[in-house]
This record gives sequence, structure tokens and C-alpha cells, in this order.
Amino acid sequence: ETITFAFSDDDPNYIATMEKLVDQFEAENKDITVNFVTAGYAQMMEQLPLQLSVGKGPDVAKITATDLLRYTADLRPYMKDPDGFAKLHGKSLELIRTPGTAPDKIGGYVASQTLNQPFVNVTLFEQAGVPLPAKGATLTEIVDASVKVAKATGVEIPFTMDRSGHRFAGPAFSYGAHFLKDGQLIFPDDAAKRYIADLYKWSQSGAFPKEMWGAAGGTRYKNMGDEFANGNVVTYLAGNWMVNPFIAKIGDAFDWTAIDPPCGDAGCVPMPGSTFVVAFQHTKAPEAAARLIEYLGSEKVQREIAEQFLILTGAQIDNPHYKTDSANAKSSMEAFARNVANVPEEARTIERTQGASAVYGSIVQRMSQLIVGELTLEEAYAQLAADAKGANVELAKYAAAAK
Amino acid sequence: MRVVEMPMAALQRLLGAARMPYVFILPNMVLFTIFVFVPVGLAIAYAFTGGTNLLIWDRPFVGLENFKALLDCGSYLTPSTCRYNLFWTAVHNTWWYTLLNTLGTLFFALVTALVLNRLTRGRGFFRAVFFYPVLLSPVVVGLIWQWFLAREGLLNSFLMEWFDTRIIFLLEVAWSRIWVVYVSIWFHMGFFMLIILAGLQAIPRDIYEAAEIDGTSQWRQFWCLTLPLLMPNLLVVTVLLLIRSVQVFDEAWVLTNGGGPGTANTFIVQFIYQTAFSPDLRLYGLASAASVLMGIALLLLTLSQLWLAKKAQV
Amino acid sequence: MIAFLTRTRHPGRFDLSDWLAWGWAILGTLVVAIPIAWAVISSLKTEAEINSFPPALVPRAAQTITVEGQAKPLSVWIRTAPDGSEQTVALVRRVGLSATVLDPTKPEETFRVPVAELRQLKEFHLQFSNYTEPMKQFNFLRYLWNTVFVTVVATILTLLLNSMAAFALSKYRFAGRNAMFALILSTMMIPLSVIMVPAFMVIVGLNLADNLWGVILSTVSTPTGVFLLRQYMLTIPDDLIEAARVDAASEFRIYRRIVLPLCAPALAVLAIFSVIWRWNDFLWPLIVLSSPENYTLQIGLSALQGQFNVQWHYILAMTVVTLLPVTVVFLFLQKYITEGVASSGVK
Amino acid sequence: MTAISMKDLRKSYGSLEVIHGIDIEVQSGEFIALVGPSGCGKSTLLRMISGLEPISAGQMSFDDQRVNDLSPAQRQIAMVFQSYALYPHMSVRKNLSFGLENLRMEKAEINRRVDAAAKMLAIDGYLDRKPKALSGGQRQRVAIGRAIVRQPRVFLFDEPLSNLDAKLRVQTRSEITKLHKQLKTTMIYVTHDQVEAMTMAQKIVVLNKGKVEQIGRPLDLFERPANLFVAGFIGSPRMNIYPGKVVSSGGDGVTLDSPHLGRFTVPGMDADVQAGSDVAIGLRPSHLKLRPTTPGTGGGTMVVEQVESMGHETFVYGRTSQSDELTIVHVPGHFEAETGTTLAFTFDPAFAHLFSAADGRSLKGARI
Amino acid sequence: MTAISMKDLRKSYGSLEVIHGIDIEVQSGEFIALVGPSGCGKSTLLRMISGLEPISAGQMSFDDQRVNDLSPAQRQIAMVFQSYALYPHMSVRKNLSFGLENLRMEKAEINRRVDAAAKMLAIDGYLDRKPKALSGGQRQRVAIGRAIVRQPRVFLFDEPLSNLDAKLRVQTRSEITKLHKQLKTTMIYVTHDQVEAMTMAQKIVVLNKGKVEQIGRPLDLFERPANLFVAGFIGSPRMNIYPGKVVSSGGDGVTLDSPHLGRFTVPGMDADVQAGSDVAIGLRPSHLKLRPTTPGTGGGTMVVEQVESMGHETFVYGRTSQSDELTIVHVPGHFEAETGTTLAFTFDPAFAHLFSAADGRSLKGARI
Ligand SMILES: Nc1ncnc2c1ncn2[C@@H]1O[C@H](COP(=O)(O)OP(=O)(O)OP(=O)(O)O)[C@@H](O)[C@H]1O
Ligand SMILES: Nc1ncnc2c1ncn2[C@@H]1O[C@H](COP(=O)(O)OP(=O)(O)OP(=O)(O)O)[C@@H](O)[C@H]1O
Ligand SMILES: [Mg+2]
Ligand SMILES: [Mg+2]
Repeated sequence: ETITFAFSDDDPNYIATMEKLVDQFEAENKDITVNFVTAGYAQMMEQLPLQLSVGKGPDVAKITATDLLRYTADLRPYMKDPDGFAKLHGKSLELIRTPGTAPDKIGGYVASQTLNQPFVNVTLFEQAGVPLPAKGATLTEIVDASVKVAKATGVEIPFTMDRSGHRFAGPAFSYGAHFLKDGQLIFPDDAAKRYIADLYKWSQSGAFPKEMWGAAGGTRYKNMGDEFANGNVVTYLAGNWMVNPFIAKIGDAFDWTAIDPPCGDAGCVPMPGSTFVVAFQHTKAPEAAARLIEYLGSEKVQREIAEQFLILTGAQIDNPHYKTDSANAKSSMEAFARNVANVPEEARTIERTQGASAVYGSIVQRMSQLIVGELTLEEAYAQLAADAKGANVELAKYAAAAK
Repeated sequence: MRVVEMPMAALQRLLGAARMPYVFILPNMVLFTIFVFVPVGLAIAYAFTGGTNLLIWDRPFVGLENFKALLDCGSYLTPSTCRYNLFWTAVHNTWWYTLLNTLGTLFFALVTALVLNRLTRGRGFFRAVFFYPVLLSPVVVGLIWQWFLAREGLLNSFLMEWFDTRIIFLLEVAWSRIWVVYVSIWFHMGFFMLIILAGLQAIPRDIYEAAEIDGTSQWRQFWCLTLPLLMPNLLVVTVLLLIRSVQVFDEAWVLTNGGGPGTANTFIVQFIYQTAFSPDLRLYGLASAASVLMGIALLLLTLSQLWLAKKAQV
Repeated sequence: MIAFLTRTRHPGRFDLSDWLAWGWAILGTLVVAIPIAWAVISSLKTEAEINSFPPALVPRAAQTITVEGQAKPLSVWIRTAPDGSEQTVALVRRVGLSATVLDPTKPEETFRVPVAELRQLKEFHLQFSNYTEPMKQFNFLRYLWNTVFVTVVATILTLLLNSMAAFALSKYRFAGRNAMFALILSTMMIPLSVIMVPAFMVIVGLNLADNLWGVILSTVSTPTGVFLLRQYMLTIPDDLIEAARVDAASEFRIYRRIVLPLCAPALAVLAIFSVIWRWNDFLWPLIVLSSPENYTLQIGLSALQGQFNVQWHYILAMTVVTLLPVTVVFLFLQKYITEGVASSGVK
Repeated sequence: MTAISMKDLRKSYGSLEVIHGIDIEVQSGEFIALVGPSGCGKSTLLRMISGLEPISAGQMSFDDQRVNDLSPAQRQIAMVFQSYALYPHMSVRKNLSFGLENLRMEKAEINRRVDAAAKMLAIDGYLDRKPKALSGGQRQRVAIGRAIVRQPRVFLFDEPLSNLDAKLRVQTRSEITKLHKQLKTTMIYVTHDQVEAMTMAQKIVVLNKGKVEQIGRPLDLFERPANLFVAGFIGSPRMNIYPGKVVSSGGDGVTLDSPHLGRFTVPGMDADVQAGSDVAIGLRPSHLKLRPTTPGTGGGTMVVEQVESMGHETFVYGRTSQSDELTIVHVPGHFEAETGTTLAFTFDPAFAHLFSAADGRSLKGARI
Repeated sequence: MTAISMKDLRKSYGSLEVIHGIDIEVQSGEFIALVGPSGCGKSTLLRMISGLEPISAGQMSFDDQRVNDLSPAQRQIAMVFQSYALYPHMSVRKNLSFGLENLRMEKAEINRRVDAAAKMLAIDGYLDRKPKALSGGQRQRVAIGRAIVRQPRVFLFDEPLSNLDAKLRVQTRSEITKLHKQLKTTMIYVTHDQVEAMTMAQKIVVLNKGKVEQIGRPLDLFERPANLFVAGFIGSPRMNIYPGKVVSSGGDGVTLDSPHLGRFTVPGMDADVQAGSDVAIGLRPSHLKLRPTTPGTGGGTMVVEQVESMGHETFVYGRTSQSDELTIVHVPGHFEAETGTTLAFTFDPAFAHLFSAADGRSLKGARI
């Protein structure tokens, strides 16, 4: 039997390792041939949905978009040891299940869990003589400290985050905002408005330079990692997937670390995200797919990956020994690891909700307009609310059509 | 070729020479039908359906609802009063872009063609140079210029050197619009320049000699001879420019990181693309409706162009 | 000013308007060339150099030195001591504001100095790894072969089918001719990004998904090509075709032996355009093709552009790679292209 | 060596009929010229013979075989186009051999024929050149060569000389005549130049507005044009035409009166005329005498408008009283006259042509 | 009414000299024709006169004023181009008035002039049409009209008739002649057709390879061509040339011997010739007699190759023994002869032209 496995990652070493793992799997399962496919991120975003909607595409793939989860197959009947697998991956399997599917469905496994937390340029803080923000610092405190550092060291960007609704969401939760109420998207509520007003204020004062979100349009994702790696940024809100790239990119140019997520009225929320390795319904060889997933999701493989690439896997790996000699990376990973437990259920729910991406898109779009001055604060609130309402209407139609 | 010639000759004996044109046009038409007409038909059909499902047979028929939604507007001049204000912002942006790009390209292409027509030496070289950007892919053009205009790009390093200041070009609304137009002129000018140059070279030299004998000033030669005789070429150029301008997408999208700052460079095709391909909520019906509206507008624009030209000629 | 430029004047005289014309041409050349040249130069810089500001004109890289007792080569810096004296040092490690350095002449002795006292030494360096690295990361030859295959086959088919259609549309009178021509032309108004989804459904329906032929066949019949060739064929005298008919040539033979050779300039133009289009195609192959053995170069390259990192050094290098074949083709055929576009573009 | 017979041929483009029923019989091996003013349908008729233009009505036969529905190739005709229509991308040799290759002829036979034709036309030195590298006259010969090699049943020429300059035209004219003498193939030759027709053809068909005006030997047309149209068309410079009236019609001739020519008696009528009827009197410029050697009985005066002397011959243009049309007199050798002077001219009435003023029909021809 | 004087005019393109020092004096009001074979520099010379082409060396004066550096407009010339060069996008009226508008002339005056010119040329019916909608002859007249309205000092014509068909050419020829008679403006007329030059111009300049071969009245050129080139160029059909030798040279003439013509004595030489020197003997076709009325003393025989009968005149082409060139005989009226028969011809030695075989210089002209 032949199955296709589409895999994409930013880290070429990760891809190479994955390929090796697949080779091993093939060696152990002579009756199965795995077509290992590497694809770009854009490809996964644009091509897979189209293909899946017409029942085409790879049998197994690593995906990031939650709206593709509805195409996943239930592998439980084809697995050798579904219960062991479920036990190892625990609650993370929940993330793969879409509403209306079997409560014990195993569609694959969570390849990585991500948490959004700020990175800081430690060297700059040291040079400015400003202490690193302590645990429990609010976003305002973090930004203020960053501004001080920037002033003292002449760096241009005190604070930034990737141009992404997902990145935006973590602090929003800590401000006490809600995205969902009674299954309806509601955004922005009063807490969200306060957060938006703060961001706007910072963008105008230069604490969160306009260019970061403004010099782009639409819902386009824009990564600020290079700016941080080049030493232009004091504090950068990103996530654990950046640790590995930073080790290489920053080298010994300066010291850096991740710090705890900013706190607010509703706590200190590290926004969670996930990538999944799943099998799709249209596969003609569900058994082979199940075997591959079982192999890749096994404790041994997951531990190897986690330790080598500093990844927080969905599988529960105890005491991972991260293989890096970078003190910056180690301290960062610790910062992430100690916050896994702080993820509120609501943050996980919104990730899986249909329409969340639409709201994220609308946030990016409207925030940019606000920042470059196309909208006033009030107008931005109104537009966001209208967008959410529109999404609710369309989703209702979709639900109706599905029935 | 024998292999093809024999059956074709047999076909001709079978059908008669009069039916051979159909044989010649058939393969092209078949592919055209399959890969263009059918999808266009489907796209039009989509415009009348709703929901987020991609498969057309899974989509509910909604009549004119998508069109109504798009056209639901307080005032078409103020996009923020519209239900889909992004669409109308895009319409406004496209309109301005089309105007500036058409006029700008026309101007630069005309002047360059006049200059090259004048040069007695080096014409081939300059013609090649000006045409070269046409060969690049839009993505490459967008990337090169983004790289050139970046905060730490070459242009800013000159500004720093000379004026001790720098401009984040793609953050300022006015600058970014200017650059988008500039880059498309840079990109496409050579193509239109060639068409105009061909027109210039087709004007018989002796007409200018006759004009010189008639004592015509150079200025008058330009206005009374060159420009009117160039009209057919200028018309073609204008129509092509209009069509392309309204369809602007790739290079502007890459250059401005998706139409920024804010919505300053969000154009209609981007709206369509974004609406159809946004994760999670693919409003394909709405996107199709927008394309249909755009197609109609283009058709009207082109026809009115041709009509005006015809009227001017009589 | 335009009035100066209305036409070529007598050769041999050089007046103000000539100066203006040359000025314009040369300025325009710079405007065209500088961004491209800059991209090409930058593609040979190291990642650090690319991001440094202000940018340097020549590609440079940090100067390194191999020092006894150190595993890796060390970068070379100039240290300006507080007393103003200068000293060449090699950087061992850097932590925060201070750095551990050594004097290359006395490799055993390391000492700490503030980073502010150091200035890095750079030397001319072409970073070819910007080209080789990404090529290692994917199956470059395979992608190249696929791209060449798609480009060549699609171009040949485009030339063949479009010229046949153009022949029918220009040299015969038959029912439906004008309607077909208008229909073909009207599709020029449709941006293809808009019909991509239904077009993909058609591809799937024909079972051509993830098949190079799906990319090829769907791009073969171009309205531009038909239009361009038809306009050119209109200039071929009907007499020739009738002469061939009298000479007992079949209609296909007339097409093959008379019309095709005579269209060579227009065919060359279309060939160039077709090569450029197919070579630069990205979005459509991206949707149609899914297995790596079918990837084209552009898709392969796009895989470089990850979700998180804008790797300018790779992107620029790969941009240059995609530019190269087009540039080479253009250099060899530029006369054909520019003159062909001119002669067949409008008539 | 094919006889062609056309019976009531008609051609319509849509509802517009441009050929209105034409009957022509061409003998095997004959050299026929089709002449007529521009737009009269010469090319159309030729193309109908060739098979390039479908026949709307009537019948076309080659050697008694109906060919209406045969293609040009099946009719085995060869055609020389006004524009030559040489294949510009092929060498001369290839141009000549293309038609034969289409017939799947053997290589050796093709080469034999091409070489023979090239030799005959003295183009064997240029066989490897492209048409572009040939002069007008050489191209012309290649076009003829392409027709020859096919050894067709009928040669068709559509104004083959009109693209050549005067000198070359004279030369090629005689070459085509020679060719016909050698090959003895039926040839149909379209021209609007009556000098060509006169000097080359054995029989001339005069067409006008899609109808045949007259068919006959060149000198017959010159001596006895069937009507005013042919009289005006054949002969250069054209015949002078004057209005006149029949005074009396008797056994030995007809007495005419014309305001321009006075009263004179014409012998030997071809048709009956009534006294008192209006006629048109035609006189060729070479039959008018300004320096009479033998005094003619008819004559008039004219005011000189222009004198064109070519050295060995002179044309004097003058205006008789009350006349809109110029009278042209052909004087051999050199002749001088001031514009505005009045000259007397005489003619021999035997040379006068008479036409019915009502329908232009010829009443009397003239010996030359 | 302007006299033009050219002194040692030269023109070079780069290092290539194409006009090698030309001296011509044109009287005020004269009609001059520039003739010569293709590429001899006619157009170039005309364009130098017009001011379109800069003069490399020498002096050009209009009425004794040096104009070398004046623009065409300043020279006040008007030019009619071979291609007409009408402004295709302007109506006929606009075409005519365009040059006047350039001069800021008053509307009323412009209209007056345009209407007058249009009337004179009979194009007043087409004033609102575009050139595309005109026939060749009409376009020709518009081009002339455009020149007329400007009331120039000099009219220049560059082969203005070569795009017209034969009939129209004859007609337009006489119109231009008439125009010159009316306007009496100096006119310079380029043509490569010697018939045009002969019938229109008062003086002909024969150019060859950028040099003047002869300047003179048309009949002078015909009667006494200065050299073999002019002899061959002027006269249609061209002069027959035979090689010969001077047997003796005496007071009453020169006795010549030619393998083609036998021995005969020519009276009245223009230049001295030595006995024994080689000469070329020129005889015009119209001076050869096949049906001798008065027997000439010279004569020969030829084998007929072709006979072209035009009705009122016939050209017989034949070959004398040992000759590569055809002998052409012009016979008035109709004449018939079979190809291949041998005919004797005679001539009056007084009509023979003699040229030096060495340099082509004329030794003796002929009365016609
Ligand atoms: N395809 C056509 N459709 C309609 N009318 C046509 C067509 N072809 C020719 N005609 C008309 O038929 C008539 C005869 O045309 P034809 O070309 O035979 O003239 P011709 O005698 O060859 O003239 P010329 O000497 O100018 O070549 C003309 O009046 C022409 O306008
Ligand atoms: N721009 C030029 N550069 C170089 N040589 C030229 C140029 N223009 C003309 N000539 C040469 O000058 C010579 C004279 O050309 P010109 O056009 O005056 O000839 P012409 O007598 O008018 O010939 P035709 O009868 O063919 O018009 C020719 O040999 C031509 O090749
Ligand atoms: Mg014709
Ligand atoms: Mg000339």
C-alpha cells in the first residue's frame, strides 16, 4: 500500500529528521510505501483546502488550519493500540475533534503545541540598566520598560508582535476579553476595547511602531522575527516555535530569553496554538495511515522530536532533555514549559471554533486601518463588531446548508 | 510531420476544404472551453450561491443576494457606509490606481517611444533595456522593489546619506500609493512603449518632410501629425492598460504586503482573492459576484473606449 | 519639450533635443537597471550583510582567522582601546556588553573588553551558499526538469494550437468565425486568479490533478496568442495561399509549409511570452500539483519562504535563479522579441 | 492542350451579381487575353476558371468534362499571380518543386523538370536564392517557372506584368509569347493593358461590367470594333469620336454630316442605316493628317492645346469647335505647333468607323 | 519666378559621395526635368534643392541669394512627393490649408486660395473627403494642390506620376504641363521615364552616377546626344547601336564599315575622326526601313525574332548576324512577318549617329 504524507516546517533539519523517521517506518513495515512530500507553508494554506474539499490530496499531512480538521478520518478502528495512543496524547486529542464527531475519535496527533509569550533582548535590558519584566507584569508594564530600554540604547522598535490575530488574542484574554458568547462570535467587548485602545496608543507613541502592523494590508501574516534577531527590537511577542530558529539566527550577537506572558485582569494568558499530523477521510488506505500515525505519535519518536527541536508535543513527555547548549534557548524553554498549565479552556475553544480565523483576519485588517489612521477608535470598534456579526450570519447559513 | 499530414489530408477529402477551418480551430476551442469557458460559467453560477462550501452542488441558491450585499451602500462615494466597505474601498482604490497608472504609463511610454524613435544610435539597446522588466514575474518585481524601498533598503540609505532622514515608504499612504503606481509603470512601461514605437515608425517619413516644406513648427508637427497618426496605437495601449489596471493584483500585493498600509492599496482582485481564499470563512459566492461585477465594469469601460475612439474618428 | 522629440532628425546634427533624448534614455536605463542590479548584488551577500544598514555596495563578509587552540575560525575585529591605540583582535565569545577576545599573535591569552570598543573587519566575499544551500534543500534537478518539461511542452502546444486557430480565424471565412474570435478576446478581461477555484474543479473532474499535464493543458490556449498570431497572419497575402492551393497542397500542408514558416517572427514572440508565463507561473501549478516529484521550480522555491522567516538572502538568490533563464533567452532573442512585439502587437 | 468551354457563367457575391452570364470557347492551345477596365470582372472570371472561386451558375468544361466542382489541383491548371505570390521563405528551387512535391512526384523527376524549366527561363543561376534576393523580372520568371514545371493543361495569368517597369514589361511580354510558341499550352491572360493584349494574344475577349463586349483576333478588334466601348478601349491613343448625322444612304456609300468634320461620304457599310439617324464617327489618331500627302475628302480644324513630341513621333492634342473631347492626331516624326494656333486636318473616309448613336453598335469598321 | 543656380554641388553620406559636383543653371520660370537611371542621385539632388537634405559642398542660390542653410519653408519651395505624402487623417481641405495655417494666414485668404486651387484641379467636389477615399489620380491632384496654394517660388516634383496607371499618367502629364503654362513658376521635375521628360520639360538634365551627362532641350538630346549614355537613355524604343570602323575621312563625309550594316558614307561630322578608329554607330528604330520608299545607302539583314503589332504601328525585333543585341525596327501601320524569316533593312546614313568607341563621346548627331 502506498500513502502520501505531506509535511511542512520552517526548520529544514526537522524535515530531514522526519524523512528519516519515515524511512525507518517503511523499513519496519515492508508492506507500506510512504510518499514523503515536503511542501511550503503557503501551499498548505492555499492548496490543501481546495484539494480536500474535492476529496483529493495527501492521505496524511501536517496541518495548521483548524478548519481542515473536519476532513480528518477516525483512525481508532485501524489502530493496534488506540487506547495506549489516546492515553499518551491525552487531552490534546480533544483539539483534533470537531463538533459532532465521535467523542473518542482519533484523527491523528498534535504535533506541536505552541504558546505565545514575549521574547526580550536581554543584552539591551542590561545595557539600559532596566530590569527584565518580572512574572506578573502587565502588558503596559512590559511595554513601558521596553520603551525605556529603547530610549537608552537607541533601538528603534521597543515592542512588536507578529501581524496575526492569533498573536493579538493572548493579551486580549488577559485583559478579560471574550470572543464567544452562546456560540456566537462577539468581538470586541469592553475589555477588548481597552486592549485595542492601548495598542493604538502605543502605536501612536512609537512604543509599538506603526510600521509593524501598518505597512501591510489585508489579513496578510507578517513575521517580525528577523527584526528581533537583528537586534532592532526590545520585546517581541511570539512563541516557542521561534526558539530553535533564534539559536541559529542570533548566535552570540546578544542574549535573549522568553519571559512569562503579560498579565491582566483575567490572569496571565499564554495563547495556545497547535499543529496537527492527521489522516484524511478520503484515504484509501486507512490502515496504513493509522500505522504511520501510531508510529510517529509513539512516545519514543515524540520524545526524540521534542528534545531535538525544542518542541512542546501533544504527547506527554516527562522530563525532556533539550539538546541545545544555548543558555538563552534553555531559559526560554523553561519559560514556556512553566506556562503550559496556564492556558485557559476558553483560549483552546476559540482556536477550534469555526469563524475564529475570520475574526482574527478582521482584527488584523481593522487594527491596521486604525493604526494608519484610516479608522478612528470608535469606527474600528464598530467595524470589528460588524465583521463578527457578518461572520455569525454566514456561519449560520453554513450550518443550515450542512443539515 | 508526414504523420499528421496524411490524416489531415484524408480528413480534408472526407469533409471538403470548406470545413477545414473548423478542424483547425477545434483543438484550441476544446481546451478553451474546458479550461476557460466552463470555469467562467461556473464562477458566474457561484455568484448566485451562498454558504462556505466549495463544491457548487453543495451550495444553496441565493439569487441576487450576493450582488445586493455588495451593492448595499449608504453612499457609493463613502466606502465606510457600505456593508462590504472593504469592497468599496477596493473599488475606490482601483479607480484611482487605474486613472494614475493609465495616464502615467501612457505618458512615460509615449515620451520614451518618442525619445527612442529619435535616437539614431543605440535604439536597439535602449529598447531592450526598457523592455526587460516586462519579462520578470510579478512576484519578483514586488520583492525586488520591497527590498529596494524597505526601511533599511537602498533608497533609504541614500536618503540617510544626503538628507539624514528616512521614510518608511510603505507605511505612508501617499507614498505607498505613489510607489505602487510607479512600480507598475516600471514593470509594464516597456511593453506599451514598444507598441507606440511601432506606431511611430509606421508613420511615413515623407509626411514629416511635407510638413517641413509646409513650414510646420515641431510643436505643431507633434500635435497635428504625430499624435493623430498615433491614435490607433494609443487606443490599443489605453484599452490594454485599462484592462490590466483594473485587474491589478500580484505585484502590488507582494510589494505592499497584502495591500497596505491599512487598505491604501487594496484592490478589487485582492478583495476577491481574500474573500474566496480566506481560511475558515470562504465567501466564494460573494467573491464570484464581485468578479462578475468587475467583468461587467471592464466590458463597459472597454466598449466605451472603442465607442469614443470611433466617434472621434468620424 | 515633447515637440523636440517628434521624430528622428537629420543624422549628424546634435542639438538640445538630442541631449534631452539621450538624457532621458540614460536616466531610464539607470532606473530600470539599478533595482535589478541591486537585487543581484545583494543575493551574493551574507545574511548579516543583507540586514546591515547602511547597506554596502560590494558584498562583504566578516573576516575570519583560524587560531590555534580554537575549534572554529574566529572573526577579526579592531579594538580601539580607551587610550586611542588600535589593536587587531579575534573574538572568542561575546556575552552582553562585553566580549572575550584574544590577540591572534598570542593565542593562549584571552581577555575581556567592552563591545563598544570593537569594530568588525570585513572583506570582499561572495556568498555563493545563498545559491547552493536552498538548492540542497530540495530536489533542484527534479524541479528544474519538471519546469523545463512544462515550459517546453506547453510552449510547443501553445504555438501549435494557437497558430492553427489563428490560421482558421485569419484565412478562412466560415460561419461563427467572428463570434468565436470575439469570445476568445473577451476572456482577456477575466483575471485568472478569479476563476481558479472552478478551474481546479475542472482539473479534478478530468482527473488531471497532481499531473503536469493538468498544468500544461489548461494554459495552452491563450487569447493573447491567438490574437497576436491572427493579426500577423492577416498580413500574409492571400495570394500565397491560393498559389499553394493551385499547387495542389492540402489545407494542412498550406498551414504547415507556407503559413507557419512565414509567421516565424510572431511565433518567436509568442514563444518567448509563453516561456516567460510558464516559467514564472506559480499560483496555478501550486494548486494543481501536490506531489514533490511533480513540483516546478517556482513551487519548490516557495517552500523556502516559510511561515515565520523571511530569509532574504535565499529569496534574493532564488529570485536571481529564476531571472537567469529568462534573461538569457531575452539576450539571445531580444531583436526578435522587441521587433516582433512591435510588428505583431498592433495592426 | 485543353479546350475550355464556358456556358452562361455567373458569379454572385451574396445578392450582388458581378459576372452576368459569360460564354467563351477557348480552343486547345490558344492564347486568349481577357481585357477590360478595372473592376469589370477579369480576375473573378479567371479565378472561376482556376477553381479558386466557386461558380454560382453556368457550366465550365475542360475538354468536354464538367469541372465546376473540381479543385484547382484537380483541374490541373497553373496560375501566375500579379503579385507573383512566390513563397518568400523558400529558395527558387523549392518554389518550383513545391507543387510537384505535393503530388508525391519522384525526386529525380522533380529535379529534371525544375532544371529544365530553370534553363528555359534562364533562372538556373539563382536556384538557391530566396525571392527577396531577386529583381522584379527574375521573380516574374520564377513565377512562370513554377507554373511550367507542373505541365498544366491550362496556364492562367492575372496581370502578370503590371508590377514591372516599362522596360522589363516589354521584355517579359516577348518571353511569354515565346513560351506559348514553345509549349503550345492553352493560356488565358488577364490584363487591363490593351497593348499587352494586342501584341501577345491570338484572341482577345473584351469584358465590361461582367459581360463580354467582343471576342476576336487583335486586329479584328482594332479594325472592326463591335461597338463604341471596344472602339474606345482598343487602340492607343484612343480613337477620336465625333457625333454626326446620316444625310443619305446609297449604293456606294453613306453621306454623313458632322459639325466637326463637315460633310463626307463613306464607302462600304456593314449594316443598314437610315437617312437622318444619329451616328458616332470614329477616327484613329493615326488616320488624321495634318500635313496631308494625299488630300482626304473629310476634314476639320482644331485649336492646338498641347503637343507632345517624342522625337520619332508626335501627338497633337486639339479641340474642334463645340467639342468637349480632345482630338488627338498622331504625326510621325517631329512636329511643332504653338498652343492656340488653328490647324486643319484631313482624313480618308474609308478609314472612318461608324457607330449607332443610340446603342453604340458598330455600323462600319475600317481597313487599316 | 525664381532662377536657381547650382555650383559644384556635392553630397556625401559619411564617406560615400553620391553627388559629385553638379552645375546647373535654371532660368526663372523654366520647366526642368531631371532624368537618369535608378540610383543616379535624382532624388538626392531634388532634396538638396528643397532643403530637406543638407548640402555637403558647393553653393545653391535662388535669385542670386545663397540658400544653402535655409530651411525648406524659408526657401519657399513646394514639393510633390512620389508617394504624395498627404496627411492621411486630414480632409482634402485641411491638407490644402495646413501649410497656410502654419503661416498664420487669415482664414478668408486661406479659403480663397484653397477654393481656387481646388477648382483649378477639379477636386472641389472632394474637399471634405479623407485621402483614403480618393482614387490615385485624385490624390495626385490634391498633392499638387497642396503645392499650389502656397504660391511657392519653385515647384519640385519627385516622380509624381510613377504611382499612377498608364492612362492616368498620360492625363496628369498634360495637366502639369498646363499648370506650368498657367502659373509660370519655376519647376523642377524628377523622373526616370524619358517619355515624361521629353513631352513636358523645356530643358532636360540627364544625370548618371551623380554627374550631369548632358543638359539641353528635349529634341537636342534626341538629335544630338552628347554621348552613348544619353543616346541609349533618350528615345523609346532605344537606339540600335552597332560597332563600326572608320574606313576613310574626307571633306564630304566619313566612310564607315560595319559587319552589321556594310559600308556607307556619312556626311557632316561634328568632330574629327581618324581613319581606322573604332566607332559606335547609332540608328533609331524609326530610321530603319523594311519597306523602303527611298532606298538608303546603308543597310543590313536581320532574322526576325518577334513582331509586335499595335494596329497603327508595329515593332519588329530581329537579330543581325554575330550580334547579341536585338535590332528594333519601327514600322508605321500594320506589318506581318513570320519569326525566323530574314528581312533586309535600309537606312539613310544622314540619320546615323556616331560615337567614339573609346569614350562614348558623340562624333556626330542626326537630324530627324
Ligand atoms: N469578395 C467579393 N465580394 C464582393 N464583391 C467582390 C468581391 N470580389 C470582387 N468583387 C467585385 O467584383 C467586381 C469584379 O472584380 P474583379 O476583381 O474581377 O475586377 P478586375 O476586372 O480584376 O479589376 P482589376 O483590373 O482592378 O483587377 C468588382 O466590382 C469587385 O468590386
Ligand atoms: N541616407 C543615405 N545614406 C547612404 N546612401 C544614400 C542615402 N540616400 C541615398 N543614398 C544613395 O545615394 C544614391 C542616390 O540616391 P537617390 O535616391 O537620389 O537616387 P534616385 O536617382 O532618386 O533613384 P530612383 O530613381 O530609384 O528614385 C543611391 O546610390 C543611394 O543608394
Ligand atoms: Mg484583377
Ligand atoms: Mg528617387
